[in-house]
Amino acid sequence: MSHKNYISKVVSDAHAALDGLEDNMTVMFGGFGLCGIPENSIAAIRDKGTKGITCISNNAGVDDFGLGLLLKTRQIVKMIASYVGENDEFERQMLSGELEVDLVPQGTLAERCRAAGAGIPAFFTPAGYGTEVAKGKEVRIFNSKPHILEYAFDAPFAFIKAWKGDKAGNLIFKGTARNFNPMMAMAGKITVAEVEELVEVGELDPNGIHVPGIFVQRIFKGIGYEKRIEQRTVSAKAE
Amino acid sequence: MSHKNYISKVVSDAHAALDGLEDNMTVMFGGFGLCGIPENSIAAIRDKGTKGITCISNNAGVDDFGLGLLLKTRQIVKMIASYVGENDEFERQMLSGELEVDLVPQGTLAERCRAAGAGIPAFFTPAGYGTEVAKGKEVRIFNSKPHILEYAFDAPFAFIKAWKGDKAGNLIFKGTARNFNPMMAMAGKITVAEVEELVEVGELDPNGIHVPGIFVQRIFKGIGYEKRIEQRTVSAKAE
Amino acid sequence: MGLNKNQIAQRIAQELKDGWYVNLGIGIPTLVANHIPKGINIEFQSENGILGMGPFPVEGKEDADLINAGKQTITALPGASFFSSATSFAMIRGQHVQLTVLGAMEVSDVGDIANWKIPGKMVKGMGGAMDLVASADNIIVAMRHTNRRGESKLLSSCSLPLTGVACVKKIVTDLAVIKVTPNKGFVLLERAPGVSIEEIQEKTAGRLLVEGDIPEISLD
Amino acid sequence: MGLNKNQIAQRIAQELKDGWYVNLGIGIPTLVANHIPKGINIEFQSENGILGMGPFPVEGKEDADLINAGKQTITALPGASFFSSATSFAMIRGQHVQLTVLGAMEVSDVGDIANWKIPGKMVKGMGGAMDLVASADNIIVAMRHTNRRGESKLLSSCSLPLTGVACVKKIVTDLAVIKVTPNKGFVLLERAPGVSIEEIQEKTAGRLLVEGDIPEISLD
Repeated sequence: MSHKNYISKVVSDAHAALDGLEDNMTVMFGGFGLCGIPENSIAAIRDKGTKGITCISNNAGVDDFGLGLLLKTRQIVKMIASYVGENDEFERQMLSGELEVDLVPQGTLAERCRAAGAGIPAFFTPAGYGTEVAKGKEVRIFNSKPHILEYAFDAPFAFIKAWKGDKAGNLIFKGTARNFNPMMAMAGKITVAEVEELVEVGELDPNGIHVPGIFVQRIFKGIGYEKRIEQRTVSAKAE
Repeated sequence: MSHKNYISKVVSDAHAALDGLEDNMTVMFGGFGLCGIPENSIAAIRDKGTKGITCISNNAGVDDFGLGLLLKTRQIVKMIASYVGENDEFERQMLSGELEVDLVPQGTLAERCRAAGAGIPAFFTPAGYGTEVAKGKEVRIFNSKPHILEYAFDAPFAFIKAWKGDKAGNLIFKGTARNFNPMMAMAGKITVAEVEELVEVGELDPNGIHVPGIFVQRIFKGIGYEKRIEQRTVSAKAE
Repeated sequence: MGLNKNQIAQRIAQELKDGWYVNLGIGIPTLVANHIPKGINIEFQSENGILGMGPFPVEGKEDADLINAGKQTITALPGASFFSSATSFAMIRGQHVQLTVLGAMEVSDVGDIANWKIPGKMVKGMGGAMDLVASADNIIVAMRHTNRRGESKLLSSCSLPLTGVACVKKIVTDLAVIKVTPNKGFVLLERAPGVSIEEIQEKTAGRLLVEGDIPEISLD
Repeated sequence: MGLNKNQIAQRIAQELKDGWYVNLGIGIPTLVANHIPKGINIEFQSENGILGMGPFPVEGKEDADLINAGKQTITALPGASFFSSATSFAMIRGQHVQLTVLGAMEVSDVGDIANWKIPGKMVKGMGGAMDLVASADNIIVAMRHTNRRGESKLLSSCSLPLTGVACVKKIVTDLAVIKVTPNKGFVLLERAPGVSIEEIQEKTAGRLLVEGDIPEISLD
């Protein structure tokens, strides 16, 4: 056969994966806290020095890791997130007005990403009704319960991280490192997936794919994963 | 420990799984064509004789299999589906006015089921704009493209079929037999899953679950699967 | 006197019903998992994407890819499943989770809750709290009856920015178990051992209905 | 003379670009998969829930759990994935599928399409067609230029109930390759070998712009 039966998404490394990323773009980052974040891509964006980023991510990292790295270098001008604690530099920039912050309920954030990827421009949700989140938003009653209209997010770039991926961009996650990664994969116009293990096409069970390759435009094998733990909690050891 | 770490959903058989199913209910059935349909549940509903069913299913089966069995016995009074060909009895009942039919675009059908399960009462979609499907529906422009407002489906019962399931109701599908089953699992107030293999809790990889047990209220091991093929198509054998 | 944190959690655990999926917030709510009554089977959901959450791992078994919504390392029990945040909040918004237990800074006598923002202080965000309170059929608040300045946290209306409206169904504090009703406001159900009805009345700023005998909380 | 079904499919296959995900409808569109040009890598999506759809299985290898949207038994190629109908239509509605090829009963010169319902005849349903045409950036219609009664299927406006409005971008018939433009209507791009411009004009009821040289379709 003169053609492959799949579409290869492999790029050489994180730097190559940034091709087309320009200043003042909206960029999504997968992860929850420091779990499942695209460590390699974040480092590469820091090195590239891309400025004016509007960042859509559930959290903002910590001072010296995750998106905290891009906050320190002032590459992020606006943060769209559900929870931004645990980051002093973030707090400083927000209070000083250097950083714009838009807080979105976590489920709404997840659904707005999915909606973007699924061609649903807007949907109604009960979350946030009666709170400041609902300010200026359309309210409608369904089943005697008020809901607000929320819109899909647009993002020219999404950076996500998976456990395993094949060359066609099919992805599998491990544990709770899945979190926002699948929906952001769907939402990104260009979705860059970094993976711990990059395997040949055909090695992954087609029944077990979490994100089909159609949602991934670029994939590379990440290196040097730190996978830092934010809250190390343990039980007493059994005797 | 005095309690199990999971919630058991096991019922003895298809008949027991119908507890609470009454006449004139709205009932969802998973499957696409005859692929991935809940064969045991359909047979049990036929035997129980439940009448006045409003049926939400992508298709209506064939004359002597799938939902065709419930059409033959006149147990279905209304069919909400995207495609209802290949069924003479269906055609006869529809043309004679015995059977009410509501045709819904396939993607809209899938999304309305998911929305029901996800607590999204309504969403906008471009599908059907400018066609008779849009009649009486709210139209709104997003990104210069007209969309129509579609509502979530309600269903007191959903009957679905999976390949493997564990006693906590976690499900895994095989191939394209997944189709509508996951969203209908989410949408059903009582979701009954029948499976080819019922395994112990702990046997399924928690990373590989397609439908978490929380969406399943009852599970049983089905028997005597026929798994009929609608269009047997083959390639010339390689020599 | 009054209940300590563990006792509040223990009392809330008495509300659990067999077969419930439960989401526990950070703080006192987390402790509820330690007090599941005999014969009651519960699965815990954490909104970052796990059902069947187990206890913290033993030392050396921590996995960075396995955390709860408080970013703590956890374990997964047999029968667990992992899923995306969209699916997780589909469970929550779609009311598949039968009970949500969370802390609060203020609750009003119609069930409004404020627990995410203090004007003038650093705002960390609502996380999943707004989705949880807007969706859950059954919300129990675990908190102290008064704040550090001794002021009631059970008000006629919240002074802080709201997390959700008319959603809290029950409150368990160090002093009392209180039902929240849309029409009659707070209804006193039980009092902590040794705590008088007068003390509860005094420390409850919102409407409080006291009707008939008010039994002491039993923790056995 | 004009093209036969396979030649129509072959001409459409020339439109394929490397790296495209493609959804092929029932009938002539299905044949496009047999004519993928050299060096072009394509993955086929079937809306019932597969990416990486392969050819029909060899006899004896049919699997009831592995079918396409036409309910035909198929195979899955290496790199394939299976997913739910909701995810499948998320791909379609979210414009992740680069090309949809489908048949039609009528197309208007502004790109409206009718292909699901004939009043008075049994209505089988639109299946996924309305989602496909409402969403796809790039829709090519494969059909005969005229119906069985010799009437044009390329109209100024559709007489049959619509499947979608202003969505068809290109039409490949037995007689011609035609672009559909919102302002100028049908624009003739190529004609089948031996078919005259006059014949195409005669058999096209909608506005048809013929500008400059119109080359013959090349199938090599």
